[in-house]
Amino acid sequence: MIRVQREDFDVGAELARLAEGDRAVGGVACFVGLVRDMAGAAPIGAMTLEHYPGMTEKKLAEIEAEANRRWDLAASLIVHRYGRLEPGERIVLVATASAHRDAALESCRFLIDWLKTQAPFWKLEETRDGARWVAARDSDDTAAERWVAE
Amino acid sequence: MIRVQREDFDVGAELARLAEGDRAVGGVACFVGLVRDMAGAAPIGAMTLEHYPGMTEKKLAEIEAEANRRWDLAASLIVHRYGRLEPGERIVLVATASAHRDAALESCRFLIDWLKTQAPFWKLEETRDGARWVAARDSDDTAAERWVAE
Amino acid sequence: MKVLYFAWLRSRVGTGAEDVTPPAGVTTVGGLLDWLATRGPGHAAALANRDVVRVAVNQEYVGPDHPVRPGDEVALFPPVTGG
Amino acid sequence: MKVLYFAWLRSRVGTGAEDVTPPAGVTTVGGLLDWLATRGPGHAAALANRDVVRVAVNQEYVGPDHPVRPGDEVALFPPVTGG
Repeated sequence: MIRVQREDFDVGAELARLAEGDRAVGGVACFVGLVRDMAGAAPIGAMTLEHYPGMTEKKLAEIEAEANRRWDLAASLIVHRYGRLEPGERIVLVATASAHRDAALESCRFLIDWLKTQAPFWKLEETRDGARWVAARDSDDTAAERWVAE
Repeated sequence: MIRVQREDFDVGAELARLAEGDRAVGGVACFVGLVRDMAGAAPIGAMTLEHYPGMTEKKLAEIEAEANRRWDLAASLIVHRYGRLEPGERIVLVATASAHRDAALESCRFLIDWLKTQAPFWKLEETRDGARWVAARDSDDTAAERWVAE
Repeated sequence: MKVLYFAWLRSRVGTGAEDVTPPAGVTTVGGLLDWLATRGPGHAAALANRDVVRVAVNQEYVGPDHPVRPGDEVALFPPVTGG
Repeated sequence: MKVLYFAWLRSRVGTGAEDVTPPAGVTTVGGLLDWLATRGPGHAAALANRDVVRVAVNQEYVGPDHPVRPGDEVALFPPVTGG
């Protein structure tokens, strides 16, 4: 399942619903991304996440489908927020459930790596020197590329 | 932090407490291990986790300390249950928080891989044919060994 | 044809969306970007460095040789930074 | 010297813990296991296949050549299966 929303999410409730009652699940892996109060050396007051409605949902659904092709998952979930977020606030949740821990852990990592380079979101940071668009990191491409070779 | 306990734990509450108020945290990774209702082709009624009190806490603390040496973590947590558990029940939680998602994801995986081969726990499964001790899996050693080479 | 701009491309162009009718000779993404860049100083600034402009046609990532047709939804944006 | 048994080693030996006083010639883990195996049929069965017996002395994993001394806590158990 994928969701794109302005509101916060409850990690415990989301994980409890994931594959609820499926007793073939041996492992649940999750990753939560949070707004940091620093970007390099500069303090951040807040950030605004812009996205491309329509394409965002399409790409997230594709990424989730690809994870389910590569691994035998009982359930998977991507929740990504947009709008203005302050330091400490949750941005994104990815979670996977599988009979086996390897599948859960690997696919969780795949989802967040792939999402970072494929899903059309852009971060605008508010700093003391004004607002600025975050530049993409080469390390994100590198993290995503390791999944291409496989 | 490490905890060895008979009682269940609340994943949402544990994650909320992890590095609470630390706004330098950019990512939280977690893994939850659950009791499956099948072991291979045989249905499981329940399992009992035995452990070695004293050594368990010592090894978990060592594993956690090693993760904190290898990665720059804001917080880490291992909660492992013992006693009788039924299918669907939580067995173990590992969670890590870091400024960077790579450190959180990698160290989370390290903790669960390493714990599986180092922490003195043993599973006794109840099947229709009686109780039997679970045999260690070679794949667990392989998963742990990939961390030794690094 | 609908053209969408996101993030700093939107700020520089001055709008998030516009309906355009490029001349008949514009048949590819690369040709469209060349033509859009002539529409004003904001457009020119936004499209000055093509290395940092990503393009999606009908919500799929495409390269400069991809065809564009009347009715397409073309989105221009910088490399993504979500997650 | 305190000897602890876990999982199926405990079941086979018939107890989870015993205080033992091995002869003076028993100075290593390997020697201790050889001597323990002579204490009865349960001990012999538990220690028949050393490949599946792990040993901790004072709560640290050790090999067969590790020394054992009076006052040590020696634990014998199968490969671990937690997590």
